[in-house]
Amino acid sequence: MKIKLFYFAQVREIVGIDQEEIDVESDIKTLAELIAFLKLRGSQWQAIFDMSSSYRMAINQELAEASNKINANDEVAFFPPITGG
Amino acid sequence: MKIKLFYFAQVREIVGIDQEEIDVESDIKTLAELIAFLKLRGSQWQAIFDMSSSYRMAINQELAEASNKINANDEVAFFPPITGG
Amino acid sequence: MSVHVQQDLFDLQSITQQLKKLHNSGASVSFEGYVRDFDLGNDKLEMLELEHYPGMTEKALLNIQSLAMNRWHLDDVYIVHRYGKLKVGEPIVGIVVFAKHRKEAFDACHFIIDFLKTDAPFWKKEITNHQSYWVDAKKIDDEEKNKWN
Amino acid sequence: MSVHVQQDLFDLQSITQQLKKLHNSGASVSFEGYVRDFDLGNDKLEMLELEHYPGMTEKALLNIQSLAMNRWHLDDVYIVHRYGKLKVGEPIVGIVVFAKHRKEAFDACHFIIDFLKTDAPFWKKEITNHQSYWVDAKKIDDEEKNKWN
Repeated sequence: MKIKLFYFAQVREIVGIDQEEIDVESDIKTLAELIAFLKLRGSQWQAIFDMSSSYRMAINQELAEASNKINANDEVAFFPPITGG
Repeated sequence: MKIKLFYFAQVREIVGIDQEEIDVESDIKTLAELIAFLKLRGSQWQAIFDMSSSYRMAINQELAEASNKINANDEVAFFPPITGG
Repeated sequence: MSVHVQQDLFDLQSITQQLKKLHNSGASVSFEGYVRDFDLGNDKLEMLELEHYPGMTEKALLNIQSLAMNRWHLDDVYIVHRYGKLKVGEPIVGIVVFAKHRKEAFDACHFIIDFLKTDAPFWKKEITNHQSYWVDAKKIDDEEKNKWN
Repeated sequence: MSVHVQQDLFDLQSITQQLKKLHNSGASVSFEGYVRDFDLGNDKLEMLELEHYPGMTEKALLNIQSLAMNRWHLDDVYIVHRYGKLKVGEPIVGIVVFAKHRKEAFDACHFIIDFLKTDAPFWKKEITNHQSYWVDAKKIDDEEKNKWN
Protein backbone atom coordinates (compact mmCIF):
# COMPACT_ATOMS: atom_id res chain seq x y z
CA MET A 1 0.00 0.00 0.00
CA LYS A 2 1.08 3.58 -0.68
CA ILE A 3 1.94 5.98 2.18
CA LYS A 4 2.94 9.65 1.87
CA LEU A 5 5.73 10.69 4.23
CA PHE A 6 6.55 14.26 5.32
CA TYR A 7 9.58 15.40 7.31
CA PHE A 8 10.07 18.74 9.06
CA ALA A 9 12.81 20.78 10.75
CA GLN A 10 15.73 18.73 12.22
CA VAL A 11 14.12 15.48 11.05
CA ARG A 12 13.94 16.84 7.49
CA GLU A 13 17.59 17.89 7.66
CA ILE A 14 18.72 14.48 8.96
CA VAL A 15 16.85 12.41 6.34
CA GLY A 16 17.73 14.93 3.63
CA ILE A 17 14.30 15.10 1.97
CA ASP A 18 11.05 16.88 2.84
CA GLN A 19 8.57 14.34 1.44
CA GLU A 20 8.30 11.03 -0.40
CA GLU A 21 5.79 8.37 -1.32
CA ILE A 22 6.62 4.79 -0.33
CA ASP A 23 5.02 1.46 -1.07
CA VAL A 24 4.94 -0.90 1.90
CA GLU A 25 3.57 -4.39 2.58
CA SER A 26 0.04 -4.31 3.93
CA ASP A 27 1.17 -6.22 7.03
CA ILE A 28 2.45 -2.84 8.31
CA LYS A 29 -0.60 -1.82 10.31
CA THR A 30 0.65 0.71 12.91
CA LEU A 31 3.02 3.65 13.12
CA ALA A 32 5.33 1.50 15.28
CA GLU A 33 5.58 -1.08 12.48
CA LEU A 34 6.22 1.67 9.90
CA ILE A 35 9.01 3.07 12.09
CA ALA A 36 10.61 -0.39 12.41
CA PHE A 37 10.54 -0.62 8.61
CA LEU A 38 12.06 2.85 8.14
CA LYS A 39 14.88 2.13 10.61
CA LEU A 40 16.13 -0.58 8.26
CA ARG A 41 16.90 2.15 5.72
CA GLY A 42 20.08 3.29 7.48
CA SER A 43 21.83 5.00 10.34
CA GLN A 44 20.18 8.41 9.90
CA TRP A 45 16.77 6.77 10.30
CA GLN A 46 17.92 4.94 13.40
CA ALA A 47 19.31 8.21 14.80
CA ILE A 48 15.87 9.81 14.57
CA PHE A 49 13.78 6.99 15.89
CA ASP A 50 16.05 5.65 18.64
CA MET A 51 15.53 8.75 20.75
CA SER A 52 11.84 8.81 21.58
CA SER A 53 12.07 12.37 22.97
CA SER A 54 13.46 13.70 19.70
CA TYR A 55 10.44 13.26 17.41
CA ARG A 56 6.69 13.55 17.18
CA MET A 57 4.32 12.01 14.63
CA ALA A 58 1.13 12.89 12.81
CA ILE A 59 -1.27 10.82 10.72
CA ASN A 60 -3.36 12.79 8.25
CA GLN A 61 -2.33 16.03 9.94
CA GLU A 62 -3.29 15.00 13.48
CA LEU A 63 -0.84 14.25 16.27
CA ALA A 64 -0.49 10.47 16.65
CA GLU A 65 1.05 7.78 18.89
CA ALA A 66 3.17 4.80 17.80
CA SER A 67 0.23 2.48 18.45
CA ASN A 68 -2.07 4.34 16.01
CA LYS A 69 -3.24 2.44 12.89
CA ILE A 70 -2.17 3.47 9.41
CA ASN A 71 -4.03 2.84 6.18
CA ALA A 72 -3.32 3.03 2.48
CA ASN A 73 -2.85 6.60 1.19
CA ASP A 74 -2.37 8.02 4.66
CA GLU A 75 -0.22 11.11 5.10
CA VAL A 76 2.33 10.39 7.83
CA ALA A 77 4.66 13.09 9.19
CA PHE A 78 7.71 12.99 11.48
CA PHE A 79 9.04 16.11 13.15
CA PRO A 80 10.74 17.37 16.34
CA PRO A 81 8.89 18.70 19.39
CA ILE A 82 7.07 21.93 18.54
CA THR A 83 8.73 25.31 19.20
CA GLY A 84 6.29 27.86 17.75
CA GLY A 85 4.39 30.66 19.42
CA MET B 1 -9.28 72.71 62.57
CA LYS B 2 -10.03 72.95 58.85
CA ILE B 3 -10.94 69.87 56.80
CA LYS B 4 -11.65 69.73 53.04
CA LEU B 5 -14.55 67.46 52.11
CA PHE B 6 -15.19 65.93 48.66
CA TYR B 7 -18.28 64.03 47.52
CA PHE B 8 -18.66 61.84 44.42
CA ALA B 9 -21.38 60.09 42.42
CA GLN B 10 -24.54 59.16 44.40
CA VAL B 11 -23.08 60.65 47.58
CA ARG B 12 -22.49 63.95 45.78
CA GLU B 13 -26.06 63.92 44.45
CA ILE B 14 -27.55 63.20 47.90
CA VAL B 15 -25.63 65.93 49.75
CA GLY B 16 -26.10 68.32 46.83
CA ILE B 17 -22.53 69.68 46.71
CA ASP B 18 -19.27 68.33 45.36
CA GLN B 19 -16.87 69.89 47.86
CA GLU B 20 -16.68 72.16 50.90
CA GLU B 21 -14.30 73.26 53.61
CA ILE B 22 -15.47 72.86 57.21
CA ASP B 23 -14.04 73.95 60.55
CA VAL B 24 -14.41 71.33 63.29
CA GLU B 25 -13.36 71.06 66.93
CA SER B 26 -9.97 69.44 67.33
CA ASP B 27 -11.50 66.74 69.54
CA ILE B 28 -12.62 65.11 66.27
CA LYS B 29 -9.69 62.75 65.78
CA THR B 30 -10.96 59.92 63.55
CA LEU B 31 -13.11 59.47 60.47
CA ALA B 32 -15.75 57.81 62.68
CA GLU B 33 -15.96 60.96 64.82
CA LEU B 34 -16.17 63.16 61.72
CA ILE B 35 -19.01 61.01 60.39
CA ALA B 36 -20.90 61.28 63.72
CA PHE B 37 -20.53 65.07 63.44
CA LEU B 38 -21.74 65.16 59.81
CA LYS B 39 -24.80 63.02 60.60
CA LEU B 40 -26.03 65.84 62.89
CA ARG B 41 -26.37 68.00 59.77
CA GLY B 42 -29.59 66.36 58.64
CA SER B 43 -31.46 63.40 57.17
CA GLN B 44 -29.54 63.23 53.88
CA TRP B 45 -26.30 62.82 55.84
CA GLN B 46 -27.84 60.10 57.97
CA ALA B 47 -29.10 58.36 54.81
CA ILE B 48 -25.55 58.09 53.49
CA PHE B 49 -23.79 57.04 56.65
CA ASP B 50 -26.39 54.68 58.13
CA MET B 51 -25.81 52.11 55.38
CA SER B 52 -22.20 51.02 55.74
CA SER B 53 -22.29 49.20 52.40
CA SER B 54 -23.29 52.35 50.53
CA TYR B 55 -20.15 54.44 50.93
CA ARG B 56 -16.37 54.34 50.94
CA MET B 57 -13.94 56.89 52.31
CA ALA B 58 -10.53 58.34 51.49
CA ILE B 59 -8.13 60.53 53.46
CA ASN B 60 -5.68 62.53 51.35
CA GLN B 61 -6.61 60.47 48.29
CA GLU B 62 -6.01 57.06 49.85
CA LEU B 63 -8.75 54.59 50.77
CA ALA B 64 -9.43 54.78 54.51
CA GLU B 65 -11.32 53.05 57.34
CA ALA B 66 -13.57 54.70 59.93
CA SER B 67 -10.88 54.16 62.57
CA ASN B 68 -8.26 56.16 60.61
CA LYS B 69 -6.97 59.39 62.17
CA ILE B 70 -7.66 62.77 60.60
CA ASN B 71 -5.59 65.91 60.95
CA ALA B 72 -5.97 69.60 60.20
CA ASN B 73 -6.06 70.40 56.45
CA ASP B 74 -6.72 66.80 55.47
CA GLU B 75 -8.68 66.11 52.29
CA VAL B 76 -11.50 63.70 53.17
CA ALA B 77 -13.72 62.14 50.49
CA PHE B 78 -16.94 60.12 50.62
CA PHE B 79 -18.17 58.10 47.66
CA PRO B 80 -20.04 54.92 46.71
CA PRO B 81 -18.34 51.57 45.97
CA ILE B 82 -16.22 51.83 42.83
CA THR B 83 -17.66 50.84 39.43
CA GLY B 84 -14.94 51.73 36.93
CA GLY B 85 -12.99 49.55 34.55
CA MET C 1 5.54 52.61 33.19
CA SER C 2 2.78 55.20 33.16
CA VAL C 3 -0.90 55.83 33.86
CA HIS C 4 -3.23 58.01 31.82
CA VAL C 5 -6.64 59.35 32.85
CA GLN C 6 -8.29 61.09 29.92
CA GLN C 7 -11.54 61.88 28.10
CA ASP C 8 -10.19 61.05 24.65
CA LEU C 9 -10.19 57.70 22.90
CA PHE C 10 -6.92 55.78 23.03
CA ASP C 11 -5.16 53.54 20.50
CA LEU C 12 -3.75 50.58 22.37
CA GLN C 13 -1.89 49.16 19.37
CA SER C 14 0.11 52.29 18.60
CA ILE C 15 0.92 52.48 22.32
CA THR C 16 1.96 48.81 22.25
CA GLN C 17 4.13 49.29 19.17
CA GLN C 18 5.91 52.31 20.63
CA LEU C 19 6.56 50.64 23.98
CA LYS C 20 7.70 47.43 22.26
CA LYS C 21 10.62 49.33 20.73
CA LEU C 22 11.95 50.19 24.20
CA HIS C 23 12.12 46.61 25.43
CA ASN C 24 13.39 43.17 24.46
CA SER C 25 10.15 41.54 25.58
CA GLY C 26 9.00 38.07 24.61
CA ALA C 27 5.32 38.77 25.16
CA SER C 28 2.68 41.42 25.66
CA VAL C 29 -0.79 40.91 27.07
CA SER C 30 -3.44 43.61 26.59
CA PHE C 31 -6.85 44.13 28.09
CA GLU C 32 -9.62 46.42 26.82
CA GLY C 33 -12.95 46.99 28.55
CA TYR C 34 -15.88 48.34 26.49
CA VAL C 35 -19.24 50.04 27.03
CA ARG C 36 -21.69 47.16 26.61
CA ASP C 37 -24.92 47.85 24.80
CA PHE C 38 -28.30 46.86 26.13
CA ASP C 39 -31.78 47.29 24.79
CA LEU C 40 -34.55 46.23 27.18
CA GLY C 41 -37.59 47.07 25.08
CA ASN C 42 -38.26 50.72 25.85
CA ASP C 43 -35.02 51.16 27.73
CA LYS C 44 -32.05 51.50 25.41
CA LEU C 45 -28.56 52.55 26.51
CA GLU C 46 -27.51 55.82 24.88
CA MET C 47 -24.27 56.52 26.70
CA LEU C 48 -22.20 55.94 29.78
CA GLU C 49 -21.00 58.80 31.94
CA LEU C 50 -17.89 58.14 34.02
CA GLU C 51 -17.18 60.29 37.06
CA HIS C 52 -13.78 60.09 38.77
CA TYR C 53 -11.78 61.62 41.61
CA PRO C 54 -8.99 63.64 39.95
CA GLY C 55 -5.71 63.17 41.77
CA MET C 56 -6.76 60.10 43.71
CA THR C 57 -7.43 58.22 40.46
CA GLU C 58 -3.85 58.67 39.25
CA LYS C 59 -2.46 57.75 42.69
CA ALA C 60 -4.59 54.60 42.85
CA LEU C 61 -3.54 53.49 39.35
CA LEU C 62 0.15 54.16 40.05
CA ASN C 63 -0.19 52.16 43.26
CA ILE C 64 -1.74 49.19 41.42
CA GLN C 65 1.01 49.40 38.81
CA SER C 66 3.69 49.31 41.51
CA LEU C 67 2.08 46.31 43.18
CA ALA C 68 2.23 44.44 39.86
CA MET C 69 5.82 45.51 39.09
CA ASN C 70 6.93 44.31 42.53
CA ARG C 71 5.10 41.00 42.25
CA TRP C 72 6.24 39.93 38.77
CA HIS C 73 9.26 40.48 36.53
CA LEU C 74 7.81 42.90 34.00
CA ASP C 75 9.40 45.05 31.32
CA ASP C 76 6.66 47.69 31.24
CA VAL C 77 3.07 48.45 32.22
CA TYR C 78 0.74 51.01 30.61
CA ILE C 79 -2.72 51.84 32.00
CA VAL C 80 -5.22 54.21 30.39
CA HIS C 81 -8.74 54.89 31.73
CA ARG C 82 -11.29 57.30 30.30
CA TYR C 83 -13.83 59.52 32.03
CA GLY C 84 -16.73 61.70 30.84
CA LYS C 85 -19.32 60.68 28.25
CA LEU C 86 -18.66 57.40 26.43
CA LYS C 87 -20.71 55.92 23.59
CA VAL C 88 -21.87 52.32 23.30
CA GLY C 89 -19.06 50.06 22.09
CA GLU C 90 -16.28 52.51 22.95
CA PRO C 91 -13.30 51.40 25.03
CA ILE C 92 -13.30 52.48 28.68
CA VAL C 93 -10.01 51.10 29.93
CA GLY C 94 -6.84 49.74 28.34
CA ILE C 95 -3.92 47.91 29.94
CA VAL C 96 -0.74 46.63 28.26
CA VAL C 97 1.89 44.56 30.06
CA PHE C 98 5.27 43.56 28.59
CA ALA C 99 7.35 40.74 30.03
CA LYS C 100 10.03 38.25 29.05
CA HIS C 101 7.58 35.38 29.64
CA ARG C 102 3.91 35.02 28.82
CA LYS C 103 2.67 33.73 32.18
CA GLU C 104 3.91 36.80 34.02
CA ALA C 105 2.33 39.11 31.44
CA PHE C 106 -1.04 37.32 31.73
CA ASP C 107 -1.04 37.27 35.51
CA ALA C 108 0.03 40.90 35.89
CA CYS C 109 -2.52 42.21 33.35
CA HIS C 110 -5.34 40.24 34.99
CA PHE C 111 -4.23 41.39 38.47
CA ILE C 112 -4.23 45.05 37.36
CA ILE C 113 -7.78 45.04 35.99
CA ASP C 114 -9.06 43.13 39.06
CA PHE C 115 -7.51 45.71 41.41
CA LEU C 116 -8.57 48.64 39.24
CA LYS C 117 -12.19 47.46 39.47
CA THR C 118 -12.28 47.92 43.25
CA ASP C 119 -9.56 50.47 44.04
CA ALA C 120 -9.53 53.14 41.32
CA PRO C 121 -12.19 55.81 42.06
CA PHE C 122 -14.42 55.75 38.98
CA TRP C 123 -18.22 55.61 38.97
CA LYS C 124 -20.43 54.71 36.01
CA LYS C 125 -23.79 56.25 35.25
CA GLU C 126 -25.89 54.63 32.52
CA ILE C 127 -27.97 57.02 30.47
CA THR C 128 -30.83 55.46 28.50
CA ASN C 129 -33.43 57.15 26.29
CA HIS C 130 -35.74 57.29 29.36
CA GLN C 131 -33.66 57.60 32.51
CA SER C 132 -30.22 57.64 34.04
CA TYR C 133 -28.91 55.71 37.01
CA TRP C 134 -25.70 54.81 38.75
CA VAL C 135 -24.36 51.34 38.10
CA ASP C 136 -24.24 49.11 41.19
CA ALA C 137 -20.92 47.73 42.34
CA LYS C 138 -20.61 43.99 41.82
CA LYS C 139 -19.81 41.63 44.67
CA ILE C 140 -17.86 39.43 42.25
CA ASP C 141 -15.37 42.26 41.73
CA ASP C 142 -14.35 42.01 45.39
CA GLU C 143 -14.04 38.24 45.05
CA GLU C 144 -11.92 38.54 41.90
CA LYS C 145 -9.56 40.90 43.72
CA ASN C 146 -9.35 38.73 46.85
CA LYS C 147 -8.23 35.68 44.90
CA TRP C 148 -4.83 37.41 44.46
CA ASN C 149 -4.17 37.35 48.23
CA MET D 1 -13.70 32.93 14.65
CA SER D 2 -10.75 32.40 12.33
CA VAL D 3 -7.12 31.35 12.10
CA HIS D 4 -4.47 32.89 9.87
CA VAL D 5 -1.08 31.44 8.98
CA GLN D 6 0.94 33.96 7.01
CA GLN D 7 4.38 35.41 6.25
CA ASP D 8 3.26 39.04 6.49
CA LEU D 9 3.18 41.23 9.56
CA PHE D 10 -0.22 41.62 11.21
CA ASP D 11 -1.92 44.55 12.92
CA LEU D 12 -3.68 43.23 15.98
CA GLN D 13 -5.39 46.52 16.84
CA SER D 14 -7.09 46.99 13.47
CA ILE D 15 -8.19 43.34 13.72
CA THR D 16 -9.49 44.00 17.24
CA GLN D 17 -11.36 47.14 16.18
CA GLN D 18 -13.04 45.40 13.24
CA LEU D 19 -14.08 42.37 15.28
CA LYS D 20 -15.31 44.61 18.12
CA LYS D 21 -17.95 46.07 15.78
CA LEU D 22 -19.49 42.62 15.30
CA HIS D 23 -20.01 41.91 19.00
CA ASN D 24 -21.43 43.45 22.15
CA SER D 25 -18.44 42.35 24.16
CA GLY D 26 -17.47 43.70 27.55
CA ALA D 27 -13.81 42.79 27.25
CA SER D 28 -11.04 41.73 24.92
CA VAL D 29 -7.74 40.16 25.90
CA SER D 30 -4.87 40.07 23.41
CA PHE D 31 -1.56 38.25 23.37
CA GLU D 32 1.45 38.99 21.18
CA GLY D 33 4.67 36.97 21.14
CA TYR D 34 7.84 38.58 19.75
CA VAL D 35 11.26 37.56 18.43
CA ARG D 36 13.53 38.22 21.41
CA ASP D 37 16.93 39.69 20.76
CA PHE D 38 20.12 38.26 22.20
CA ASP D 39 23.72 39.26 21.85
CA LEU D 40 26.21 36.84 23.45
CA GLY D 41 29.47 38.55 22.60
CA ASN D 42 30.34 37.21 19.15
CA ASP D 43 26.96 35.54 18.70
CA LYS D 44 24.24 38.00 17.81
CA LEU D 45 20.74 37.04 16.64
CA GLU D 46 20.09 38.25 13.11
CA MET D 47 16.75 36.61 12.39
CA LEU D 48 14.41 33.80 13.21
CA GLU D 49 13.21 31.34 10.59
CA LEU D 50 9.92 29.60 11.25
CA GLU D 51 9.11 26.36 9.49
CA HIS D 52 5.58 24.95 9.63
CA TYR D 53 3.46 22.07 8.35
CA PRO D 54 0.97 23.62 5.90
CA GLY D 55 -2.48 22.14 6.34
CA MET D 56 -1.84 20.58 9.72
CA THR D 57 -1.03 24.01 11.18
CA GLU D 58 -4.43 25.40 10.27
CA LYS D 59 -6.18 22.24 11.54
CA ALA D 60 -4.30 22.37 14.84
CA LEU D 61 -5.13 26.06 15.37
CA LEU D 62 -8.81 25.54 14.50
CA ASN D 63 -8.90 22.63 16.94
CA ILE D 64 -7.40 24.75 19.76
CA GLN D 65 -9.90 27.51 18.95
CA SER D 66 -12.80 25.04 19.19
CA LEU D 67 -11.55 23.70 22.52
CA ALA D 68 -11.55 27.25 23.89
CA MET D 69 -14.98 28.12 22.43
CA ASN D 70 -16.45 24.96 24.00
CA ARG D 71 -14.86 25.57 27.38
CA TRP D 72 -15.79 29.25 27.88
CA HIS D 73 -18.55 31.61 26.76
CA LEU D 74 -16.72 33.66 24.15
CA ASP D 75 -17.92 36.11 21.53
CA ASP D 76 -15.01 35.63 19.14
CA VAL D 77 -11.46 34.30 18.82
CA TYR D 78 -8.82 35.35 16.27
CA ILE D 79 -5.45 33.61 15.94
CA VAL D 80 -2.64 34.68 13.60
CA HIS D 81 0.78 33.00 13.40
CA ARG D 82 3.62 33.89 11.04
CA TYR D 83 6.17 31.69 9.30
CA GLY D 84 9.28 32.34 7.22
CA LYS D 85 12.01 34.86 8.09
CA LEU D 86 11.27 37.17 11.03
CA LYS D 87 13.44 40.02 12.29
CA VAL D 88 14.36 40.73 15.89
CA GLY D 89 11.50 42.46 17.73
CA GLU D 90 8.85 41.47 15.20
CA PRO D 91 5.63 39.78 16.33
CA ILE D 92 5.41 36.02 15.75
CA VAL D 93 1.93 35.22 17.01
CA GLY D 94 -1.19 37.22 17.87
CA ILE D 95 -4.37 36.11 19.65
CA VAL D 96 -7.48 38.17 20.42
CA VAL D 97 -10.39 36.88 22.49
CA PHE D 98 -13.70 38.72 22.98
CA ALA D 99 -16.10 37.86 25.80
CA LYS D 100 -18.82 39.38 27.90
CA HIS D 101 -16.68 39.02 31.02
CA ARG D 102 -12.99 39.61 31.55
CA LYS D 103 -12.12 36.38 33.40
CA GLU D 104 -13.28 34.22 30.50
CA ALA D 105 -11.34 36.34 28.01
CA PHE D 106 -8.14 36.06 30.10
CA ASP D 107 -8.46 32.32 30.66
CA ALA D 108 -9.29 31.52 27.03
CA CYS D 109 -6.46 33.65 25.61
CA HIS D 110 -3.95 32.10 28.03
CA PHE D 111 -5.24 28.59 27.25
CA ILE D 112 -4.89 29.16 23.50
CA ILE D 113 -1.24 30.24 23.62
CA ASP D 114 -0.37 27.41 26.04
CA PHE D 115 -1.91 24.83 23.67
CA LEU D 116 -0.47 26.48 20.57
CA LYS D 117 3.03 26.16 22.07
CA THR D 118 2.81 22.35 22.15
CA ASP D 119 0.23 21.41 19.49
CA ALA D 120 0.64 23.73 16.48
CA PRO D 121 3.41 22.43 14.18
CA PHE D 122 5.88 25.31 14.01
CA TRP D 123 9.65 25.05 14.46
CA LYS D 124 12.02 27.93 15.14
CA LYS D 125 15.55 28.23 13.81
CA GLU D 126 17.74 31.00 15.20
CA ILE D 127 20.16 32.52 12.73
CA THR D 128 23.05 34.48 14.24
CA ASN D 129 25.94 36.24 12.49
CA HIS D 130 27.98 33.02 12.96
CA GLN D 131 25.68 30.04 12.89
CA SER D 132 22.13 28.77 12.78
CA TYR D 133 20.46 26.18 14.98
CA TRP D 134 17.04 24.83 15.83
CA VAL D 135 15.51 26.08 19.08
CA ASP D 136 14.97 23.35 21.68
CA ALA D 137 11.45 22.65 22.91
CA LYS D 138 10.93 23.74 26.52
CA LYS D 139 9.73 21.32 29.19
CA ILE D 140 7.85 24.18 30.87
CA ASP D 141 5.61 24.45 27.79
CA ASP D 142 4.27 20.95 28.45
CA GLU D 143 3.72 21.84 32.10
CA GLU D 144 1.90 25.06 31.19
CA LYS D 145 -0.43 23.10 28.91
CA ASN D 146 -1.05 20.35 31.46
CA LYS D 147 -2.23 22.78 34.12
CA TRP D 148 -5.45 23.20 32.06
CA ASN D 149 -6.41 19.55 32.60
